[in-house]
Amino acid sequence: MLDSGCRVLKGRVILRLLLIASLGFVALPALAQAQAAPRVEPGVVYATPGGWFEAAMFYVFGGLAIASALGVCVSRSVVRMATWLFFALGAVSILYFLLAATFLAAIQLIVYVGGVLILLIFGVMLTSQSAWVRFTPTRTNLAVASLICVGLLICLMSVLAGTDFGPPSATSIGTPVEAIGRRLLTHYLVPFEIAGVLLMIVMVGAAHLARQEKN
Amino acid sequence: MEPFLSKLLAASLIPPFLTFWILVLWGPKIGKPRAGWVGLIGGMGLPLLLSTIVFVTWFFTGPEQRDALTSAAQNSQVLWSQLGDFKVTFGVKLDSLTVAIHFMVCFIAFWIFFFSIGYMAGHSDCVHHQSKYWRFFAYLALFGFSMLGLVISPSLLFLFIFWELVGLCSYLLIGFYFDTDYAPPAAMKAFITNRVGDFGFIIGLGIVFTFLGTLDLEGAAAAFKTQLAAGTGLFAKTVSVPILGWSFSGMTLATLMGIGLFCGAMGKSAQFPLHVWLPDAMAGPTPVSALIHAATMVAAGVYLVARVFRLLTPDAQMFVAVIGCITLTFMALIAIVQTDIKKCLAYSTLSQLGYMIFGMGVGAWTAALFHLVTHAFFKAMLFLGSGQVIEGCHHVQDMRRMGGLKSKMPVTCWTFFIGVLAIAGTGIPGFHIGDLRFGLGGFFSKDEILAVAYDRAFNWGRFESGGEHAAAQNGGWQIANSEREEASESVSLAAFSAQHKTAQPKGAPELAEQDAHAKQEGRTGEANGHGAGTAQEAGGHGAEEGHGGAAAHHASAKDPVAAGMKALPKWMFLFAIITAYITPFYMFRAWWLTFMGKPRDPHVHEHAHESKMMTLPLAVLAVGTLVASYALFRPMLAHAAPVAADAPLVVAVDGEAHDPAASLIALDHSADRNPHSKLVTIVGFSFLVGFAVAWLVYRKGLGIAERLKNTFPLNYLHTLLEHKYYFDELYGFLWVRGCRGVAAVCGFIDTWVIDLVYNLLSSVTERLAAFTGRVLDAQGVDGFVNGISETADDLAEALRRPQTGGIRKYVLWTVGIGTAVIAAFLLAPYGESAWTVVAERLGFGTHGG
Amino acid sequence: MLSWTIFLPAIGAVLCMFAPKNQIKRIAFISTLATLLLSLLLIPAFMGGGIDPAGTFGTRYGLMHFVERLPWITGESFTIEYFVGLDGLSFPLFILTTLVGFLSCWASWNFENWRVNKGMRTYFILFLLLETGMLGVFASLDFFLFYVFWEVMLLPMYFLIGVWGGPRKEYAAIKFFLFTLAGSVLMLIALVAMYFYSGDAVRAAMADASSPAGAQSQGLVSGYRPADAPLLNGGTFDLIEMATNDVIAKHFASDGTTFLGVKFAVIMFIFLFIGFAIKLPSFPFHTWLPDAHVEAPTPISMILAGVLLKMGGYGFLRLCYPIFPSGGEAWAFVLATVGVISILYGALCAMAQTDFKKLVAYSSVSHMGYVLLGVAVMTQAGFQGAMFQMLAHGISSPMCFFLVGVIYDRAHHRDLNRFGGLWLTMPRYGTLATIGFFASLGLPGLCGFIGEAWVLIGTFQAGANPQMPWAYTMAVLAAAGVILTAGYILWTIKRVYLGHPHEEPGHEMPEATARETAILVPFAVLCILMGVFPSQTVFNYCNGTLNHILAVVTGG
Amino acid sequence: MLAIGLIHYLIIAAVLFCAGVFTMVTKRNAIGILIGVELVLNSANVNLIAFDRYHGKGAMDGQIAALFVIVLAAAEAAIAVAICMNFYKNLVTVDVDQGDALRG
Repeated sequence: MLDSGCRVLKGRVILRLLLIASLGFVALPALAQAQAAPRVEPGVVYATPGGWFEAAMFYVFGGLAIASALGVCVSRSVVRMATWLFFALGAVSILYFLLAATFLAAIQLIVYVGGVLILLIFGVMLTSQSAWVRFTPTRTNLAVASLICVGLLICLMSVLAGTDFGPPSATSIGTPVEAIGRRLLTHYLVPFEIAGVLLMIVMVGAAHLARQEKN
Repeated sequence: MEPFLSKLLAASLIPPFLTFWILVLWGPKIGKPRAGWVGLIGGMGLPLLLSTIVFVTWFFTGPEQRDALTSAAQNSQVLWSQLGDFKVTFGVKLDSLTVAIHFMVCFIAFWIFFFSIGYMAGHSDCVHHQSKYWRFFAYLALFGFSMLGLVISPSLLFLFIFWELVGLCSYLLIGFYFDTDYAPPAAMKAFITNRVGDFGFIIGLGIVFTFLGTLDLEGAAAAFKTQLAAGTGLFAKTVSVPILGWSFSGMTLATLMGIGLFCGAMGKSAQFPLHVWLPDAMAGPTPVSALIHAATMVAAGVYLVARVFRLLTPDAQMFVAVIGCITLTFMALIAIVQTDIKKCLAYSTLSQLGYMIFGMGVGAWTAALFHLVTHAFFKAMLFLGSGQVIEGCHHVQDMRRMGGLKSKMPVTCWTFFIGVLAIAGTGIPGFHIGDLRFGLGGFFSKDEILAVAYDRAFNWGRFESGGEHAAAQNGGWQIANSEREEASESVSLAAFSAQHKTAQPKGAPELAEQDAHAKQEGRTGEANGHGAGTAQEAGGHGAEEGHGGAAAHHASAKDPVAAGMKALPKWMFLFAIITAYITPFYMFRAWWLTFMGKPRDPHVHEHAHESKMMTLPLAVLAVGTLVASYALFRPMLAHAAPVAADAPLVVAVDGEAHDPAASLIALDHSADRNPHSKLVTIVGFSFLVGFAVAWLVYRKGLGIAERLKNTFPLNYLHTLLEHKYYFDELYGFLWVRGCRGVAAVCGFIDTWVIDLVYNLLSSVTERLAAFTGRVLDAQGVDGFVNGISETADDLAEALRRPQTGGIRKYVLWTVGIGTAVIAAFLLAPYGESAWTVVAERLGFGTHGG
Repeated sequence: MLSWTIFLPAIGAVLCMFAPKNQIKRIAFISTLATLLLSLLLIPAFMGGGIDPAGTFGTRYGLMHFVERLPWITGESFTIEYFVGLDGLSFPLFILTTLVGFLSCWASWNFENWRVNKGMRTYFILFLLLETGMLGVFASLDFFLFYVFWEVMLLPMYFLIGVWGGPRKEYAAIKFFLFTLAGSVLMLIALVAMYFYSGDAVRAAMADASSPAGAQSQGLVSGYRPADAPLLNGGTFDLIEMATNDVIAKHFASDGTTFLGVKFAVIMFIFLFIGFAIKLPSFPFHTWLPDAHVEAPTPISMILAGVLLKMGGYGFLRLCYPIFPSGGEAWAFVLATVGVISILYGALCAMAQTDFKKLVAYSSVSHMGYVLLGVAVMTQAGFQGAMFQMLAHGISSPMCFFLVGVIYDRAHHRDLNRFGGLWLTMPRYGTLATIGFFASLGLPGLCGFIGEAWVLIGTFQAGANPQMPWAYTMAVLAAAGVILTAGYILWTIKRVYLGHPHEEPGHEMPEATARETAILVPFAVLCILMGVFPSQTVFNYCNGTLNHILAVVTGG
Repeated sequence: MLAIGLIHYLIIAAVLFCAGVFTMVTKRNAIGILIGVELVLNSANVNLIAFDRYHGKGAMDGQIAALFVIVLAAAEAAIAVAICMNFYKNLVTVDVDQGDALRG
């Protein structure tokens, strides 16, 4: 009784947090752009690398991304994981903003946060006896997994540390959506088409797979 | 004669001990009323008898003979055990202090035992058909044994042992109602908080034993003196201990030792940071609160400080004073808002204990002990009175529901009032007929402590100016003074005084003379002697009269400034004064709310009654409060003062210096600085003020107080006080939760980290064994052909095994192998160049690697 | 007489093998009782401090009593003797073993009601063999014999836990076995190495031309050796010889003597140390203990805590320090650190437990940490404190385990949070429990205090030694353990014995039976006696020997 | 520290990647594994876009690749959820450890 009450309460808190976070995801990018990328000429937005605001935003949202990713790792219940994933994806979208990829950031928010995540939640709701059901992995499993993942991380970091990427190329990139569109429909036309076909197949396939069999 | 007294004191331990075992083993058979009487007679009656004999004999023994007896008792100790190659002996410390405290404990305990019989008579003490009646008296007897043992202990080790035993009794008695929800945690809190103090005590003990080479009090003091003179051992090096933002760098080990020992006292006497357990300890039966948590055990901390006084450096003393000062003020403030009658008394006890500790800290050795005795009398009486009230009101403890009990309990009412008067320090200030002054116990004892504090705070200049004067004469002082500033210097302040003494023996004859003057005046009680202003003259005078030699030597050892005794910060004196006004207020409030006014809860009032068995002890203790403490104990304690005066390093400031042999610094009695006359104006009438304010506020019940409580600045203060400055919450969070958190982490580590490592090791070994057994051995044994097929089989098996069907395992393997490849790349000797190739292909350079 | 005492339980075991089923318990009971009584007869010889007045038996090593020595396995190149004897170090532990053995045998009386109540015959046979093994370990003075007894003790223990244990008994038994075996392997290496190195030393001394006559007496026959004893013709397993023979001692301590490229004394010391530290158990090697204790049946837990743990401490004092004093000096800091960690870590782990038995098991880790600390600082007070702590713990911890066992028999669980108010329902038991737990807490007047206080003071004293400036810190940290100990024990008492009775249907808690009381009372009495009269009960017997050992260690 | 460069983003991507892998490996819930996959894909995207930003040739290849990744991820998610539901239908659980019918 008490336990379920707690859950309800927690659910409310999570809901509230989600709302606030969504607002933040909408509001902050605008701010980020306003500060970090002053409009130099109409239509093209230039980022100013090295601004303090960029650094602050990076650390805040980079940190949020990492923290949320770790949250995904340590959460037991799948609903919690999805919530953490939401934060991680949102934070990553802010990073896209900082990388001057505004279009992708928007796509990230719309497709991922708006679409995939909802899909996942649907999956949870449709497949589980209880949304809070937990399957605990074994101790050994956890230990080996953390060993390998930490090892991988160390490897990646040492690669990063050991590589000199050279000076950034001087091109300052904005996000001309128009240019992306143009390029998609010219240089990347074939992949674009294939992706379209794929999506269609996916729709059909998913519907087929999820269909209730009548017997 | 010689062994007689010490044997009597030692013998006083036996009856309570036997009584304890008799009650434990045959308690249920002895039955309800009889067990109480057994406890009374065996537990305290016989010791009181013995103690009375000792006390009376001692009272009529001359000072020289007393000293002889002391050393005789010191020399007739028996071997108890060995500690390394050091022999731990047990015996009796026989001096005025022991005799006085021993008698006081016996006397008060006897009447409280007596009271307990009445108190427990009406008690429903049968739980699960098991009477706890006998258990109560068994614990009381054990407590009697431990407390008397504590008092007569000649060595720090035994002090510690009995110290813990009284702690145990306190634990058992607080938890007497152990079938309730509130008593067990309170008992546990008391014990553990005391253990925190004991932690310091043990460290102190360790330092004493390591550096002074003995645990015996006398031996330790002697060794302390020697080391001080030589500047070795404890004084050879300084340690740096940052605590609470104060950096105690430059503190000698001796100071640390003193603080360590004092930590024990902080626990037992519930001084400031460790005070939290005492209010909770009120969960025990009321006689227990009276005996243990007001009169005797909590005073043991003060007794300990008195005993180790000779081992305290001036810095340690100042620490003691600060702690005492904080306790006495802040606990008194809490007492104002308490509504539980016992809690109110508990906070008052805390505050009064703070007074004693403060007194010890400022050097008012005799006065602090005197206050201990007077306080024991009146506080025991107050607690017994509250016990009477609680028992009479059927365990209602809330003063807001009482009121008007005077008509139902007249004896209790008036004895309680005597207690209130005594604790408030009621007397006729500034008035005396000959040597006779008029007042109740607290009047004298508090006055003495405050007088010394005043002297330390305001009149200290007389030594410092004297010092300057001397410095002008021979420069030795200046060296001492200037080098004293250098905290990092590795030789202690005290050692300076010693060096100074040897290097410049003529340094301070004038001070000696001044001392002598002041003392003389203190003795005769004249207020018009020579002051510090005439020090130069007096000094010259002294030198002319050839007081050099021994007197000078002695005085320089007693030179307070050179020894590092600083003037008391004035705020500390101020705090003590403020408390002197607060105390009458809250005590009068408690009395008035309980006994006077209109009954606020008719139900409680109707059933209230008074019990004969319980009124007798009240009356006896009231008489004790009125007369006995001053007449009997004051001279006794004054005689004990040389114990402190002998302190090698610290100058024991003392109020009156009754004994001419005691080489204490007496107060400055010059006309314009006489602390007593100053105090008459400062606090002389504080009790009247306090009473009056309390009467004004509470004369019509709780209405005014309620309104005051809700007005602006007071409401915040009230909340703060009501939550006791949030100490319980803080400690609960910091220590209890913190400790359990760390414990949980440790438990986690144990099963998840350490065990995991071992389990992994074993499973690796197992796999290895499986490998060697299955692959290597089979090949070796079964020969080549078989081997091939086996190998093929094994290979198939090996290939089959990874295909577990488990998706997560696949991911794990993939990532693991990927990681291994990257790691191999990075770690391999040619990895760097290979990586360089890859990186260059990708258009990046590498550095470092 | 000593051999009789050692092998009496084994004789009982043989009798059990052929006795009718209903007599088994009785035979076991009588043989352990007889062993106890026989061992008590040994006491008078030790009255008066055990200092050898005549100096016949190795003046530097205290007086050996009841020495029996016979050639056992002797060949051309080696000599293994049956060499037993008791001195002030082993004697109190010997008595402790017989006492705990007897009482835990009595505690097995309700065997029929156990979870696993089959195979009573095997159980008691193993039990008695175990006791013989333990007695042999304490009595043997020949390293090889010591090792044999050590292993003899190990196997019965494995089966006693693994067969009659709780739900995870197999895991616990194997863990116990592997841990101890790992220690034994290191000890075996040390055993062999010490044999050959001592042989080297003796041969070198014999070959030394400068003292042809002296070599014989110096190198081959030390002062206490009887004339007809077999000559050393190579090396020795004789523990006393190794500790007191100057030639061997010099060779062992020399910087030039190395093993695997490390200084011999240093590496041998650490080999032996790990072997004994596992048994003690000290911090990183302690994890077998909680599991073994939790799974083992109550009497076996009592033996485990009361006697087996002491073998670690005994090993330090008998083997590590006298034979490799320089190793002790080299490792002092590490050992003291490990000891302090054990104290604090054990106490904290105990605080985190909800299983009553596990809590007591971790408290053992904490308490034995004091032993390690006391030994590591190498002061008289430290050695005495360590010895006393071993004995005190040998009394208080079996008592605590039995106390847990008593309520486990009634409630069939050990969850601390599901008890409460037992002092009301079981007042007699509650009183005894209070004594036991307060003894464990280290309350003055009970046995736990003396050991802790002596060790702490000894540690402080060591701080004055310029080589051990860290000792003050250690002492302060160890003293902090006192608070933690009070914390977890009082918390336990509060949860189990105080408060409201927490009754669960079907598990009423009747008062302790007469048998249970009779087992608890000797423990309680000893707790009090040892606390009040530490000299008369312990120090008078062992101080002489301990001081001798310390003299050997510090080269006095 | 203040100047944010390529390496910073790469570090975040690395951490995200490892977290995703960890999630995939340790979660027994099928949806949990899916969530891990999403994390991994995202980390790849971060890499792509970061490289594009700092070392791109102005042709936005990185961004477009990321775009495709997102599209594919959405498709993958849809299919995977459908598979999950099928899995659930057959085994009445989403514990992937139960689905080891393909064990060799």
